[in-house]
Amino acid sequence: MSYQHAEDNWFAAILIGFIALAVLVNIWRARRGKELYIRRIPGLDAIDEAIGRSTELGRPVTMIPGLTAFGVEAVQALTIFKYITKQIARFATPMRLLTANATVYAVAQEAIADAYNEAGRPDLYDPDSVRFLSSEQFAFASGVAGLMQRERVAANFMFGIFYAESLIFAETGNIVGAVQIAGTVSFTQVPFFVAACDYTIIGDEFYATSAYISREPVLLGSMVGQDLAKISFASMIVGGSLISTFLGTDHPIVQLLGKPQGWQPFVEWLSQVLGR
Amino acid sequence: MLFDTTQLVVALLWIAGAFALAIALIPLLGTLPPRGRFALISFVTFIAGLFFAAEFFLPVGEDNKNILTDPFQKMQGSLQVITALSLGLGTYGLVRMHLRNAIQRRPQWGYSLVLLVAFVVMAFFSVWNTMAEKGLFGLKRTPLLENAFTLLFDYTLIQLDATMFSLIAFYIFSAAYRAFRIRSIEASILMFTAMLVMIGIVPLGKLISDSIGLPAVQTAEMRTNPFMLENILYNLRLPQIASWIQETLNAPVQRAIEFGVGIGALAMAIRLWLSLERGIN
Amino acid sequence: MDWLIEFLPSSVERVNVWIGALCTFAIYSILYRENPFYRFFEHMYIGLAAGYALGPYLVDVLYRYWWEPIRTEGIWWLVFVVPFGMYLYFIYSERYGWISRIVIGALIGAYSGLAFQMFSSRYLPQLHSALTKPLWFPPNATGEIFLSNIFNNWIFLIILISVMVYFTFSFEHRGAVKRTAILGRWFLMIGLGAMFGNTVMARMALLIGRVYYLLDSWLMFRVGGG
Amino acid sequence: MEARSIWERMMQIDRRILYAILAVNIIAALMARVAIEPDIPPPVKRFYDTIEALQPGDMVMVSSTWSAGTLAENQPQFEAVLKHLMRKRVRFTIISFAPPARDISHRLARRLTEDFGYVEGKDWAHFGYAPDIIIAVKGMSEDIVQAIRQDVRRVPIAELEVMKGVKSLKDYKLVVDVTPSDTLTYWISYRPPNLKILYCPTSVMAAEAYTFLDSGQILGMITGAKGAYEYERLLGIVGLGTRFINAIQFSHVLIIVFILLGNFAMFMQRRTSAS
Repeated sequence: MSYQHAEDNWFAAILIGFIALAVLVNIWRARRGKELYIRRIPGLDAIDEAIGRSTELGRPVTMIPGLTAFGVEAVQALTIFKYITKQIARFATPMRLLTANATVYAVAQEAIADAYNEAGRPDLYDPDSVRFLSSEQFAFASGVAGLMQRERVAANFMFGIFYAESLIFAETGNIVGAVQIAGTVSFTQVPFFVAACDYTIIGDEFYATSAYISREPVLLGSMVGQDLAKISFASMIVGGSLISTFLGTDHPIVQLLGKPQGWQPFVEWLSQVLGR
Repeated sequence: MLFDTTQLVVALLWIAGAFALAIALIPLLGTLPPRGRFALISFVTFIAGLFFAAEFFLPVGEDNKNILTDPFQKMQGSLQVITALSLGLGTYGLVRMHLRNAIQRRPQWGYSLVLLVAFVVMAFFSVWNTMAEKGLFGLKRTPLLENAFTLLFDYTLIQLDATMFSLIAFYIFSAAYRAFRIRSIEASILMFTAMLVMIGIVPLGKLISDSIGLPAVQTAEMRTNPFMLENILYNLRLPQIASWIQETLNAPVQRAIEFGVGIGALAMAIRLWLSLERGIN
Repeated sequence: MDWLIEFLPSSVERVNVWIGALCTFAIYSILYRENPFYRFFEHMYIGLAAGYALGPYLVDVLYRYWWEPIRTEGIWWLVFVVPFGMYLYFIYSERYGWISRIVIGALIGAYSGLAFQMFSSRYLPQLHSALTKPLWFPPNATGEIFLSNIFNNWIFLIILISVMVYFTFSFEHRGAVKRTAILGRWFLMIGLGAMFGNTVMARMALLIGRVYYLLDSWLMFRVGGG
Repeated sequence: MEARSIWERMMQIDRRILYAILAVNIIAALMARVAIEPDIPPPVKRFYDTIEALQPGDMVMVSSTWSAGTLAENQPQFEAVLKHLMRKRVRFTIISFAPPARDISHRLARRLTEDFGYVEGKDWAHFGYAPDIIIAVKGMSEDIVQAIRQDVRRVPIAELEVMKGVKSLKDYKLVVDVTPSDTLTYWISYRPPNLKILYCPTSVMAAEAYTFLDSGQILGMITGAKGAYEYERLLGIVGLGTRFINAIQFSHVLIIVFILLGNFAMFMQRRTSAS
């Protein structure tokens, strides 16, 4: 039940090759200027709604990338924060972006300044609105909680990678009556976000949100390629289940689809079928 | 013995030479234009990935090995050494920051001092302890080491660690009361499932089901005839419901998540391997 | 009276236990409010943890995977690993900062290369398992298969596919697909609910372990159960 | 007006009072001397049956990577599993992938083996700390003497009596992974194809593992301290799981009650403020 090498079942190599090709070809297409389609996920409507409500109240908005270290997720979280900042800049709603990582802090400052520029309101950018609180988990959490309570924030956006400290953010947000939207790929924290936030963007949706906003070709192409992979997985599952039902669960085609050592029986079966 | 000493000297010379080469290359690397830098980084990234990928994909012989299988251990070991160096980098950053706090007498510099003292003392005993284990440099375990290490490790670090982890229980409880709201269909499904699972997986679930008189065992007859009243009642027991939720409803959800995460991770690996990822390199 | 004599920190071991209890209370004091006592122990904790890591991670790893193979197996090319690995430390340099990215690149590349075996071993058996769930009594049934198994197989397939549909993004969700996706999100909530319940249990158990330490080791009460 | 202030005050209750309620609940439940029989879930039963089917002298690898942070979840599992293995007179070796985990598991195993007359080196051994799990598992699948070299007491592996007739992981019947972190992925990915896996995760990771139980990538699972209690009942022993179980289940009841209470208070508050 494990693969030491691709030779254990060449199907593994074929499948990986297919996924790699699907991703790379679509990235290439996107880079060539092809407009790839990504659906608008409901989470974005939730974000817009939360922005709307906070502008009515006129109180500040907080954005928290959690303990996310600088990497793919941090870049994508910042893309979303930039989008939110551009929207609220039109109504001059104040914002606070609170980080626990020095690199993310530096990049975030740049991104938020850009956002105000692009919204045509560079005058609104206040360097103090992006803050580095602490790199220690609970010190950061209590810093965020204190700020949220003092400023009675109207909306709280949490995007990135989160651990147990997310509970403290979500609870404080609830106490001050903020609209809360979370988005994370950390599945262990998702249940608590769903219970405590108004809307939660889950797993791959997080990448899709950022791809939808940024139109970044690499991300878009990759999302489309991954979709092809998912569709092929789903069709193998449906097709394989039917073969299992009608021809038995040890049919060579079924063995080929993922079973280690499943290649040999399939080849033998295939040559038999073709030979006949 | 003599042979061993010569071998040691040779090894040290090799290492000194490697360091010299690494330092000599720095000014040379400094002359690279930005484009060349990116190309170099991408090249190294690609080659490092290629080795591990090829070990997996190349055909194997009778002994289930290919030409890269034996060097794999050493390559993976080198990877581990570099990872350890990068962990050292984190420590270096931490110490640097607090040293600066302490020297410049920034606010709360006293705590930085506490941190530094704790770091130095623990590092001393930890390195001594590890070396004594390996018998390096003739170091031995002495009563001082034993006692100090027990105090610092077993009764301080471990206690603090366990307590830090356990704080979350309080936060969950307070959030349960004040933040976990049944505000939408999805939150209702989630909370309802969670409550069923929380009661069904502990012995209380069995106690409740027993006390309202649901059948305690599933007989062979009930198994073959699922629509029997007894079987339906048996399946309504809290432990059975919790089990069914976890094994039949939860397992496919987790598998769908696994597939999504797995495909995503593979796509990300390919992007990183070929240096296509934006904003990272 | 006997209990009190035993309880007091009169031996080395009891002193240690008392220190352990002190650490526990110091950290818990944050639950009351932020205070210098907590901050002191928090910083001590970070310092100790960082100091401890030096021994095992640097000495163990460097000794075992670098020094030993060079010395005993004579694998000379390994000597280059540490000097070039040290390029990482350029990360704080303005001028040569980019050089550290060569090493980071090597790490990223290696982990990407390792992803292929991981993908095959972890996900393909799961794929295979997902499609060997017959939707009716199959022709080669080995062992007993009950109607309830078939029923559960149907549920498994429906949930798996609908959650997977929910996580597709490259086409418009409308009509039946949209309804499937909404159903998928609801099923997802069931899985998340199971995670919720289990996570709560884990967090509570850790707290219970701590309270158990205080009662059992420090106060020396015999704790019940069974 | 009066009613409204009650709901509002209920919502504004000081968090420290909540913390105290939880602490008191746990202390009381730990002191309570009631025992409720558990219902044995199928993964625990399969775990038990798999070990029960072993023959005396079979080899089992115990991968123990937990330490203080998750002691309350993993120690009960570790103890119950070791006791079961020794009751079956099975040979076993332990390996850790985190440094503190080595110290804890070695000390604990030493204490437990004494009661069963197990001799270190002859009936069991501890392979110490292996910094890299991929190297260790892949290496041990080929040749344990090469991959590990010395046990935790610095005795060469080749000289250990317990390793007689054992060359690699292929000669093992089982691996039991007691862990608070993602070590399972590596065991699944790099073990020899026929080595079976039993899993002892902390409860946090239990829900995710059901997909592996379904696919047969792991054969059985003990969920945290609660699972250890069920296992202890199967073995007929009293261990840490038995001591913890009341506190676990009553904390569940408390949480459920407070979730409902919080929602009810908010609902009433909204209703009264609306009217």
